[in-house]
Amino acid sequence: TNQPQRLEMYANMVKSRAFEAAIKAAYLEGKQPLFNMAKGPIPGEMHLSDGQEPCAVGVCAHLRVDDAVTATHRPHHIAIAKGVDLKAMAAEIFGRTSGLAGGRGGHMHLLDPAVNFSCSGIIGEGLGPAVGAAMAAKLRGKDSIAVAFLGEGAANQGAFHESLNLAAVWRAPVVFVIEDNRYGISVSKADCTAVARNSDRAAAYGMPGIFVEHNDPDAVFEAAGEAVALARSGGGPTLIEIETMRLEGHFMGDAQAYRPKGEIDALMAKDPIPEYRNRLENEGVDTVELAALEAAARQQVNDAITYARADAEPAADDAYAHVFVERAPT
Amino acid sequence: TNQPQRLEMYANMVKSRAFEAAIKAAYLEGKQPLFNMAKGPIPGEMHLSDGQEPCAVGVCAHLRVDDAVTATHRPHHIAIAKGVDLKAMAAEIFGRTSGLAGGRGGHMHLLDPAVNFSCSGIIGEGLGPAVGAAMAAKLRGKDSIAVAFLGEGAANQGAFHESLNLAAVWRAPVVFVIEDNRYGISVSKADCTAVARNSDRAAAYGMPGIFVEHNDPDAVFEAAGEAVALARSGGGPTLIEIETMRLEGHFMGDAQAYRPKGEIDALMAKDPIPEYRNRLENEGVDTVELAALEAAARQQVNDAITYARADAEPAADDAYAHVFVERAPT
Amino acid sequence: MTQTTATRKLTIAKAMAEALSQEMARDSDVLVMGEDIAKLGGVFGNTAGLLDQFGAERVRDTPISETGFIGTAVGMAAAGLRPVVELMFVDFFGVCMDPIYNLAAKQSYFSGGKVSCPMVLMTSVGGGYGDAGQHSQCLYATFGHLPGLKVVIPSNAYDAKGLMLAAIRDENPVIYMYHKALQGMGWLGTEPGSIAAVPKEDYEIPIGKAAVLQDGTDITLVGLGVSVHHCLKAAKAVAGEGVSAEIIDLRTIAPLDRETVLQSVRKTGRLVAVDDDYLSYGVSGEIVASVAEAGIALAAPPIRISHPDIPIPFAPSMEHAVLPDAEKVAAAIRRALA
Amino acid sequence: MTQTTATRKLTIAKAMAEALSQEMARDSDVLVMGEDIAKLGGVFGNTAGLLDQFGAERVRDTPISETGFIGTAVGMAAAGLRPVVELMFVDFFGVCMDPIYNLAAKQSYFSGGKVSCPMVLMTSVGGGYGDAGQHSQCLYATFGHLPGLKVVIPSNAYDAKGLMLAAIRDENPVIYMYHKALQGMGWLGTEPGSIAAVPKEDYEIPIGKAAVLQDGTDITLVGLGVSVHHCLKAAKAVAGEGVSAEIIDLRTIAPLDRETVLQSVRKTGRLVAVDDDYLSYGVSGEIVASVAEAGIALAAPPIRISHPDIPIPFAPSMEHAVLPDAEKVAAAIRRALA
Ligand SMILES: Cc1ncc(C[n+]2csc(CCOP(=O)(O)OP(=O)(O)O)c2C)c(N)n1
Ligand SMILES: Cc1ncc(C[n+]2csc(CCOP(=O)(O)OP(=O)(O)O)c2C)c(N)n1
Ligand SMILES: [Mg+2]
Ligand SMILES: [Mg+2]
Repeated sequence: TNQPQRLEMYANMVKSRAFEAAIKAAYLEGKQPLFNMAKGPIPGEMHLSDGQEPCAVGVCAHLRVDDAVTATHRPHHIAIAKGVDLKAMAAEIFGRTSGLAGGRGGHMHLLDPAVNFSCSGIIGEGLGPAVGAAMAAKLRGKDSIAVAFLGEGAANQGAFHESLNLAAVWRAPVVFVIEDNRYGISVSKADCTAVARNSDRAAAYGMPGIFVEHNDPDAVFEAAGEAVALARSGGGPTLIEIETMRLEGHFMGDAQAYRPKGEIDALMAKDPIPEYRNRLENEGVDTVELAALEAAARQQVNDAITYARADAEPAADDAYAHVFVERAPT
Repeated sequence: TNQPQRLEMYANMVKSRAFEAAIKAAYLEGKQPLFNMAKGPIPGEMHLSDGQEPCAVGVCAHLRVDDAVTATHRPHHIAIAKGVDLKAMAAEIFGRTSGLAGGRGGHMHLLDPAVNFSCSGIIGEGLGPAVGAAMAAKLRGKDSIAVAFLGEGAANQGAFHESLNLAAVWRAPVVFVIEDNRYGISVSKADCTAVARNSDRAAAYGMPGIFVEHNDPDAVFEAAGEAVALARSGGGPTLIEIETMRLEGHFMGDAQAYRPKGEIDALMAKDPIPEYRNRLENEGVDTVELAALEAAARQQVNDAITYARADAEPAADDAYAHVFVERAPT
Repeated sequence: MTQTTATRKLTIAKAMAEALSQEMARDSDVLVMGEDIAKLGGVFGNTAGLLDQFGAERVRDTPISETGFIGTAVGMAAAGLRPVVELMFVDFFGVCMDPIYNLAAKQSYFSGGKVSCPMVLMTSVGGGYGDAGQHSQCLYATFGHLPGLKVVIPSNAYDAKGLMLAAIRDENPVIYMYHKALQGMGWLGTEPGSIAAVPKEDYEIPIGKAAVLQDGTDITLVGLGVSVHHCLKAAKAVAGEGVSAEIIDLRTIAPLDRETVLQSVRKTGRLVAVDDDYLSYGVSGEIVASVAEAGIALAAPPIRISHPDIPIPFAPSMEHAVLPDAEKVAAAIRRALA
Repeated sequence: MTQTTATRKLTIAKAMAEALSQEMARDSDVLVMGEDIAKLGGVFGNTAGLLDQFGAERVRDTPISETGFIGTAVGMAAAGLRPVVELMFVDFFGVCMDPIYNLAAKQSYFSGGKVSCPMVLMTSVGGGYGDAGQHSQCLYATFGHLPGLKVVIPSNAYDAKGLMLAAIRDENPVIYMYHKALQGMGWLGTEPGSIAAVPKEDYEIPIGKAAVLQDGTDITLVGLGVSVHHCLKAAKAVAGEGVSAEIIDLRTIAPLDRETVLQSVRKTGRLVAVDDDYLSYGVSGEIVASVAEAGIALAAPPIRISHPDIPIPFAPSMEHAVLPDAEKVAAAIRRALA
């Protein structure tokens, strides 16, 4: 890594965490004292990414605008690292007219073709589309690639097997990145996965498998670098698994009784953002510069949230628009 | 193996091959000169098992009546090795009233609870049910097990991944047996599978994987013996892949233009049944005894076919029966 | 239910959990499997307490492998167990429909009635709380259309317990759809009408029989699940206008109790059918078609109210506009009587 | 089609393959993927010759991984390619419905119209040749019920080519259902009426528009795919009895062309709707419901003919008894006119 890249990774982590904090606060509005998912400025499920930022920034630091990324129901950190328009993204999460989909999709359905980002709410659903985006590039002789993010729980879904086998058989320029945050809702990885490391499953598809033990942007950056270079050079797919952490509940409102006592506090103590900040400081990065990066990131988040809140709610009839695409979009 | 078992394996291979020959002849009736699947005493698709007999007899030689077997769209050899009633099976294939399902299912749907055998026409559909049968035995403290047969093409279906992972996590007493006949209809294993040996995929589930290189009842018997013993003793699942051969087309009427010239002749020269007969002879088994076994097997087949042909066709209204089970079957 | 019975007011979630608990205690062949149904007690509360009561052998959290564990449940059922499996949201049917509709649903037919499939698939349905297009669908007709499945949808806690007990004891696969808006989980909001007095003891609600919730003479309102409550409220609203509405709760959509609907419409001569699944090839259409083919003379064209043929929108300003509700039903009643 | 056009009689299989070949030659973004569609040319002949003409990059045999390759096709479509994928039998939808109905169908909605999904899913439907309960289903309504999908079903080779060209050029996912009994593969038998004169040149049949195949005054017969031919034969049979039947070929069931049906029934006052999918929550019911809610006064109750709500039986003595055919349609016509 070069220093500017690492500072950008740090800034994106800070921006992502600040975004989640702002969403969390807005989400809870109107849901007090009785938590009712239907109430408040942001209804429905809300899956926050606190703790998983290193996975997003370490991988996306290698990606170009024309590289495609598919993410999951927990997409904010990845969308931010991929450069999705923050205002349009916030407006979509608030269900407003200038949201990415005009408020039709919400937080699990953020599609931004301008930066080739998409996500969805069905486990494993993004894997095939990533293979497709990769094959489209390959068939057109471009050197762009695709990355599919998934959780460790998704590695037990049939789509995982079918997509990795197909990617390997067709040597698709795609990278599969598993964010292992140890849980699928309440079910621990150990209770539902026959192997300790999903990266070992790469052997079932004759592709390289890389396990990243530390929830560390530099470690992720290094692993992703190999995989992205391999894909870009026509070497086919790679499977990466990153041991990361989920600092929040599965979704907002999750009491997390299933987690061992003290687990969250222990994880909080290893929060990757302050850890990375310390590393940068120790390496001599000017704290003033870091503070400026942080301030800028927070400012962007505040602007986006303010923009979203001020944006208009869709009219009832907007629900009937865009069920089909009428012309080829340009 | 002891000698009686090997002679039984041989007899079952001969019986299976004779059964397929009789079905083939009957199937072609009324389909000449113009081949029309809808015509003749046996309409619909017909998938014959010629060449794959060693897989069936080598595995089933280890099984008891209370062990469950799930098979595929190519089920006859396995059904015979598991001891499915030959008359009721033939009658079902002919669509007659005393068929296993009274003619409702046909050749891809042979269910015989008396010997815990079932099969179905959807790729990978039998894997979950085998895990379920195994878990039912385990939960009831029985030492019966289950075996799921599948083709090498089915090893790329999501159900394969989900079922093997679940079986491993729950340590289900089940054995997965892949009959690698090199083709899924017209698509060769190499063209659609990212690994040369599906048995290597066992590592993705932390279970033993065994590859059987020879289409040989004794070799299959040995491999299956380990796997069945492991399952029966509470050691969990095993994945076995057997390199076998498809001597017929995918289904009757398949012109097989996709097969390299001479491939079928080369395979015919390695037909496992005469090979096994020679081995038994060379080991000194009395040819008179072998001839007697063969005659008996052929006689059983002839009786079954004669029975099926003489059996009544279902009445139109029989179509409406058994959509639901009314009482607990006893 | 008899007057002597001890009852308490329960939510549908609690009524489902009680039915499961009582039947698991009564029948050791019953077990429950699914994502987050053990340690968590079910995302929607319907398996709360079962793990502590019956242990990890009979109350099993599964991997996120719906095809795998539903196929496994079919195998267990064929072997004589009575698995109750959960598909967390019906929206996920797309990853696991094969073992449901091609295997469980046809096991009896393919075995000439020799192999049964006593399995219950519990699955949550419905929107209204902003969960968007992949977590708010109903898909009643998707399941009702395919032979070999029984499909039940309780509108209240009393039916929820009785239908669950009947479903577990049925020898055939039963799809048990519970509506999130009726579940009684505070965090999903709660339709008060879904909370009902539930007997402690064991009782069954017959599968395949609709219930007439209110007799009336001017118009027949047909609903299921949450739309039953829209009908009840709309009927109240128009009662003041002198309209006497008969209200039918289908309770089961496969097999469909057409006779109860026809009897009512023969009497009232008017029909409004309401559900929150997609409109085309849907439940309300099947009700209207059944009445039409019966040749019943109507005083006004039958009206169907369903979710339009569009994905379920996220923003409340759109979602609430397109979802059926009591106002839309009342407006339809007035139209039919105009 | 203009009189000057050179036409030949083609089967639906050949018409589909010709449309694919012509569009692949015209548009390099079009590619075809599926099981056995390359080397074998498709189990049902609809991709014959494409591999030789366009090579292995654009004509791809896939593993038996429907979820994987259909999801892949959606990603290709989002990236601007125009994949045509084959699901060999519609009966297999249960292993891969998620990327079809939750992803392809909703990509436009979830992106506010910014991301299109120009993908065609070709899939064979129908029975009648003894392939039993997992290889003979139609499932028209299963696909028609879910928003975001267009669903077309050609009844003859002329429509087959025009609908295929329209489907490939559509920016949205189109489910293209071809009926095995109409495919013109000798080994499946052949309905002669499905073989039609097909222009060599390029033309489209508009998606969403039904066709009136025969004008009539006494009764409206509505069919799609193979049931169109049952209607044509039944109409011939009753013509001798002085009955003038109007025949509508739906051609598309989503979006459904209700207006053409209503116009006809307003004129004839009688309706028989015929399809070979399961009856409940099905296509014939949707047609009957659409007519009923329109409040059209009928001279006789509308009649629907579909496959009963049972799995498709294997034995011909049962299968032929339960499948709709010309005799059953003729009997219904006589009933409606009695
Ligand atoms: C096919 C499917 N099954 C189940 C769910 C419900 N669900 C949503 S998130 C989730 C857990 C996913 O775990 P993981 O893949 O590890 O991602 P994480 O939530 O930990 O980021 C489940 C089971 C779903 N959305 N789709
Ligand atoms: C889910 C599904 N996809 C496709 C098919 C169509 N099909 C039937 S048999 C077959 C090939 C299976 O190959 P393999 O598993 O190797 O078994 P084999 O036919 O060689 O015995 C295919 C693709 C099917 N029946 N089910
Ligand atoms: Mg996780
Ligand atoms: Mg094979």
